[in-house]
Amino acid sequence: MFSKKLLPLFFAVLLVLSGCAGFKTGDSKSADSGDKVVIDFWSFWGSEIRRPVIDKIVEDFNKSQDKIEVKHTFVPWGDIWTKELAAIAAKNPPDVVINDINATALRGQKNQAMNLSQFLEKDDISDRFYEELWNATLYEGDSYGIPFNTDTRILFYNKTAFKEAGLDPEKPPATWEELWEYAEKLDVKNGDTYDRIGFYPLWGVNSDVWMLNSDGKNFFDEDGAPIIDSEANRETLEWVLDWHKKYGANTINSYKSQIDSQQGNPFFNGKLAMYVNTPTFYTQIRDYAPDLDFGVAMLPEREPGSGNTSWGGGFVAEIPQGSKHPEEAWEFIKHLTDVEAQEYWAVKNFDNVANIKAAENAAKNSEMPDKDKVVYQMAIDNMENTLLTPVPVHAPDFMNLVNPELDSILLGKKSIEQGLKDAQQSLEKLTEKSK
Amino acid sequence: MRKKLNYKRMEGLQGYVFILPWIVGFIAFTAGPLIFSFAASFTNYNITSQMDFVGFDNYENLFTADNLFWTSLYNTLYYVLFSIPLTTAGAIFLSALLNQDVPGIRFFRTIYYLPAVLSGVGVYLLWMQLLDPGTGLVNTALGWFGIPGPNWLFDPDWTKPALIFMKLWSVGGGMLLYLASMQGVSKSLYEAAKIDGASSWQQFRFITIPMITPVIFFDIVTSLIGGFQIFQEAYVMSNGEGGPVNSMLFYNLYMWKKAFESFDMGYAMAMSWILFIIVFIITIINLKLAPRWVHYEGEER
Amino acid sequence: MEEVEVAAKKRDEERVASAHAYFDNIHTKRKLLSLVNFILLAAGSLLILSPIWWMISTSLKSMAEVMTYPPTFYPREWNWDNYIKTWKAAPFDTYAINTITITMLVVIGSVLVNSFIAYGFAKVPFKGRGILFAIVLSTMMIPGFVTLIPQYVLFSKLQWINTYFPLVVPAFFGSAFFIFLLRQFYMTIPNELIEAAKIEGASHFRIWWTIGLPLTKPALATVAIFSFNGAWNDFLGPLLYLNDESLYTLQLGLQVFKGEMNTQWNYLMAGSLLVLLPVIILFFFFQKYFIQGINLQSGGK
Amino acid sequence: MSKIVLKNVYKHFDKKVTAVSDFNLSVEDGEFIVLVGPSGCGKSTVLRMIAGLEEISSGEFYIDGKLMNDIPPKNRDIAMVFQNYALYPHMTVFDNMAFGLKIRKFKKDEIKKRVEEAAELLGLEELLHRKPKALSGGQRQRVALGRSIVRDAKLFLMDEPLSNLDAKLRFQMRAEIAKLHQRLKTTSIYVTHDQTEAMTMASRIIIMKDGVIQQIGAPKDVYDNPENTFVGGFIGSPSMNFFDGRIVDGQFVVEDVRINVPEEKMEYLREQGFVGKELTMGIRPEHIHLLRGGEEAGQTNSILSKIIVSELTGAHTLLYSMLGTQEMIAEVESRTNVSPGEDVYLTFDMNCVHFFDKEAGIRIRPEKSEVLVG
Repeated sequence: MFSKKLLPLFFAVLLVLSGCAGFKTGDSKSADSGDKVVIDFWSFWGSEIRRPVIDKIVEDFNKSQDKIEVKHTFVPWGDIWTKELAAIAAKNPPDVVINDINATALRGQKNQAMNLSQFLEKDDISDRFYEELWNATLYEGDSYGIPFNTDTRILFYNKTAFKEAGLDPEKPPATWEELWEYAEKLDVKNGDTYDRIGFYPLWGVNSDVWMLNSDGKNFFDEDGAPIIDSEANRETLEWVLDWHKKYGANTINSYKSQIDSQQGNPFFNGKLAMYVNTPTFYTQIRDYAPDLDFGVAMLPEREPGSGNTSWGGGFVAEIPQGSKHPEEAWEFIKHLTDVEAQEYWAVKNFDNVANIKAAENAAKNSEMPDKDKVVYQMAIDNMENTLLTPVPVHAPDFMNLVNPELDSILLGKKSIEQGLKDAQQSLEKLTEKSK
Repeated sequence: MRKKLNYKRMEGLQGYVFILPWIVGFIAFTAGPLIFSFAASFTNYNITSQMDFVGFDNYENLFTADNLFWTSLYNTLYYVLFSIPLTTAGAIFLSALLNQDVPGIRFFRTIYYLPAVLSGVGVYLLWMQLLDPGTGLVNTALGWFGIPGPNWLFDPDWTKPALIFMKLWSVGGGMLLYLASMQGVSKSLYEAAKIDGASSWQQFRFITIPMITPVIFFDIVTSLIGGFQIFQEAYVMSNGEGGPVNSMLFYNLYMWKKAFESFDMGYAMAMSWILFIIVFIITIINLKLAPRWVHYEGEER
Repeated sequence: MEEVEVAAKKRDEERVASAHAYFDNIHTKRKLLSLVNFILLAAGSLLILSPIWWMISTSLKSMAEVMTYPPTFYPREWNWDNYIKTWKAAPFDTYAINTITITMLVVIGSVLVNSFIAYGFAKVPFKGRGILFAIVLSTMMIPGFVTLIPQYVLFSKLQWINTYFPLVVPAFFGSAFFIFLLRQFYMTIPNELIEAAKIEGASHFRIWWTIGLPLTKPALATVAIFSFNGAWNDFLGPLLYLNDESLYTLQLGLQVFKGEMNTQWNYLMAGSLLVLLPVIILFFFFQKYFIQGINLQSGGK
Repeated sequence: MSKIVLKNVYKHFDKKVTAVSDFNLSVEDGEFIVLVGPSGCGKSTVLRMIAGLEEISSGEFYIDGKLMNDIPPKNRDIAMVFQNYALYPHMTVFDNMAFGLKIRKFKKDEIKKRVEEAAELLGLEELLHRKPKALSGGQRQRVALGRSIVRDAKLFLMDEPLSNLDAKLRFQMRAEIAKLHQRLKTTSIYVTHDQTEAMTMASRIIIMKDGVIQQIGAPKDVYDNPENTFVGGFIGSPSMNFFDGRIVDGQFVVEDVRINVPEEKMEYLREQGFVGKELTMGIRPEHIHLLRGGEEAGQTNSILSKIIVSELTGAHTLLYSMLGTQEMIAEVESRTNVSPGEDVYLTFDMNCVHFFDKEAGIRIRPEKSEVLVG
């Protein structure tokens, strides 16, 4: 019964499939169009908003010359780099990949990304970009990826709520102390629950951003020595704990899980008055809460004069080690990071771009509505305050050691002093070991 | 005596022909990568630029200098210890219910199988919503019974129970296996038991359970192996960190971070072989204990 | 004498009455049990379905509504066109065809080959069977991450990158999980059946084909469902091995809704449900195959 | 047709356990051999070696002069009926019976003809389209038989085919199998643990214990002249009485009871030097008689015993009593009314007793003469 029917069916299926594209072995790039060199470009921009923008940039490049044909492939976010790594190991990588800026030096050290200095010697494009971004791509003085886009953290605040609480909507908090005072006034408590929360620092960013903000210093100094156990960091955590006590774990966790899972954000409907996020968060306000009257500001200072330091990240375009067409890939990267493409990207996606000129142009671009321009200008201005925290090549997984300590402190399982001391010690051990 | 090719040996050869596809597949696709990963566990392999022999350094570091290794091992053992008995019992119980003649049984079966089909990141993100301590469905429902729900994914004491709870939700896959094997139990056995005056529970306990032991055994062995490799749910639900306070830093998650975040592939491979040895020993113990309680109808002689 | 007769008659009547009562009792008991089952199953279904309701509800909301806090249980507006938009957001037609192609081949391979191999392990005695079987199990115990890179390199050397071969071909060489599962089912087939067939003149291949396959139908159905599920939901395989978007599968397609900054939850959920639907339908109609158990003890006590 | 020979056959399991040792047997064409013995005696192993399901560890096995050791089962031209019938549950009765023929590539009409013939022979005509689970135990048994018959094999093996049936069916099927054999005259080897089956069906019985043949012979021969105490005790129901004692002054002395031994037996016992030695005397219950009160009572060889239990089995009554401290069963005519507690005189038919070496349990037989007793 089931035997006699199955076998012929099976062979029939095989026969049909043998003509199918998925069963053709050989070089996938064999179908070159004419004399053009086809280069593979992988990005994770597949959404209905970003895809057309990057496709247009690629198309422009393909039309602009007749030697190189870029083939853009969408590879899912996050997993794209696992795939890239496997492809590099198999010596069959794509020619250009978008990757995380903060680990560029690490990939340079590990020989995953190509050293770009040979191209930079011929045409130096380093002055196109924000210095902080450019420096993040360097390992031992050589660049391993060209900055594409970036971000920073700014404070969003609800102007309507400010008015209700008797605050001046054009005067956002400038210091941590003010932030606290404002929040006190903005809080609307209803029995045990809150109808409106003024502010909580760890929604949107983590405590490390506040530690960076407190004194402009990362967990490592210039020489790579850990400096996490600092006075400023202790104060920061104390401040964070104060907030924690103020609202209580239940309220905080409930909101946090919504915000973390990227669903439901209390800022949109006024249940949260102040919120820290990237400038691009504005697009969500624009799309999901168009009526919200809000303002943007730089992160407040710990104390007057300590600086409005903010934290940023971003992405680079890199040539994986083993690419068959690095020259052509370089040409494409140049196009990708040049003013025209960058400005187009910035305007269409409302995204911070790495190219300074393009960023400034975008802020003045006629396509951008006035409301957008305000936020965008703030994003650009804030770049001056923005620091990146590139992964230290000698201790790439240091956060594995720091995070549990910070968690313990916030959960009240460890005192701040103890937690930071332990963190400092494990980091010292780690750097010691990898020397 | 001519002992070259008697029919028993011929039969043995047939046996090899039967498993030939596996042998070929093993040699072609699995053996190479396995041997490679074993060899690389004695090196500082980082996938792209280095692969120098370092002897037992990786293994030594794991046991002597790496607290996270022990943390991750503890977390994994905790998870396995609770999730395996619970999911096994849950699946058996559920299939016993679904093996009855109840109106709409086909729909029920489909419904209970649903979670097993739902897979991937989306489901875990969904669960993050449901486990939201404030507005999440789980705590809301607990609230109806006056039970204050815990902080689940934010409380290091509750993260693992949350994952186990989630696992229980999707016992439908195991249920399928048990259902298939329960169908093979002879009706006459139940009839005989009824005549002997056995209650429903006794029938279940003394007929159903013994008759499906081969599948229980299969389920336990494979879920143990799978349980030790818990990864994706923890990865997604802790944002790839394993927090809070490393409470979701499971063995494979830590290994993943070592392999693909710090590119310490040699180290990760050493970790994988330690896990292999642990799971292998447990499986061998399982196989040795099996004859005491696993009843194969086919071997009754 | 009449007294005796009356007494006897009364006794008879009583006996009949008590028999009635007995059977009535059994009847009501059975009905009651069935009712309890039904209630249990229905209550459980709610538990199972509530996360799925969440998916459905989210899939019908507008993004603005998804983002409101606290979340709403029902969509305020039912945006049915989300489903159409989802399907149009990427070439899902192509993805569906691709996924069906891969899945079909994997299922055929899994069902045929694993059954073949498992028969060898269960019913053909040969030297080294125990050790080889232990190796089969061992292959499940090594976490996939550590063999991921070497395996990719291997397939790359075979020029199989950007083809379906790495996704489909291994299925034709057996998988440890299914071999183990089917072996467990073969073990429950009485050896006498095999021996009888041997004496009748059948070779092992013949026995496998004419006796082994039909008798393990429920298990094969389970394997079919599991392998269907596995191939249909496979994410990592297609992700790694397919470079051409025209070859992508549904699971890869769904990823377009997940960005680095925000996720289009409504489309993601709508897409997930659409992808889930065929599996559910298939399961619903397929379940009769593993419900059709075969009573293996037909000869016995 | 077929003659089978087993020569010095051994079976070892795992090189430690010896299941069968030094098995020698020669079967003539058309014989019905029954292998009998308690469970674990190796009888099934012998059968399975003949079938080719177990390997012969050492020794030789021939069918019609052809060495079969290395021939796979399918080429031995044998048919076998299993204890659990081993019917294929997914096939109809017809398909079950036709299976072997299909494999041997018989023509369709030939298969049909043979199956229908066998079905008629076994009364299965109406059931050909049913599946095994819709059959009763006896019907399944018949199908299993039919499956073997259609093959028309040289050798017919049956492994406890009746043990899963109830008493009445077993009795009926026993007769049927015997009848079948008379018709088909196929050489058959039949394994059972039931001595009654063995006695009633066999042309020759082989009694086995612990992997060793105890005795081979025609049922009557084995019954009348058991080679040892094991065979004596195993064959026959109720089983043979055994009394330990010694020969003193031409009498067999059991504790305080003395019984005269006939001179012809005394002769060889004396010759072989058993006088004064520990011996075991075996006597079948039917050879113990009840003496009528009065006339014969008190004569020599009569034993006064108190009846403990009296069991009516139909034509006979079993009387349980003690000889000294050793249990004794007598089978007497059922019309004799003896109640428990009653004291009666019993007498032994001493011409029918056997003497066994107490240590070895082997029957002491006249050295030269082959005079049979009874």
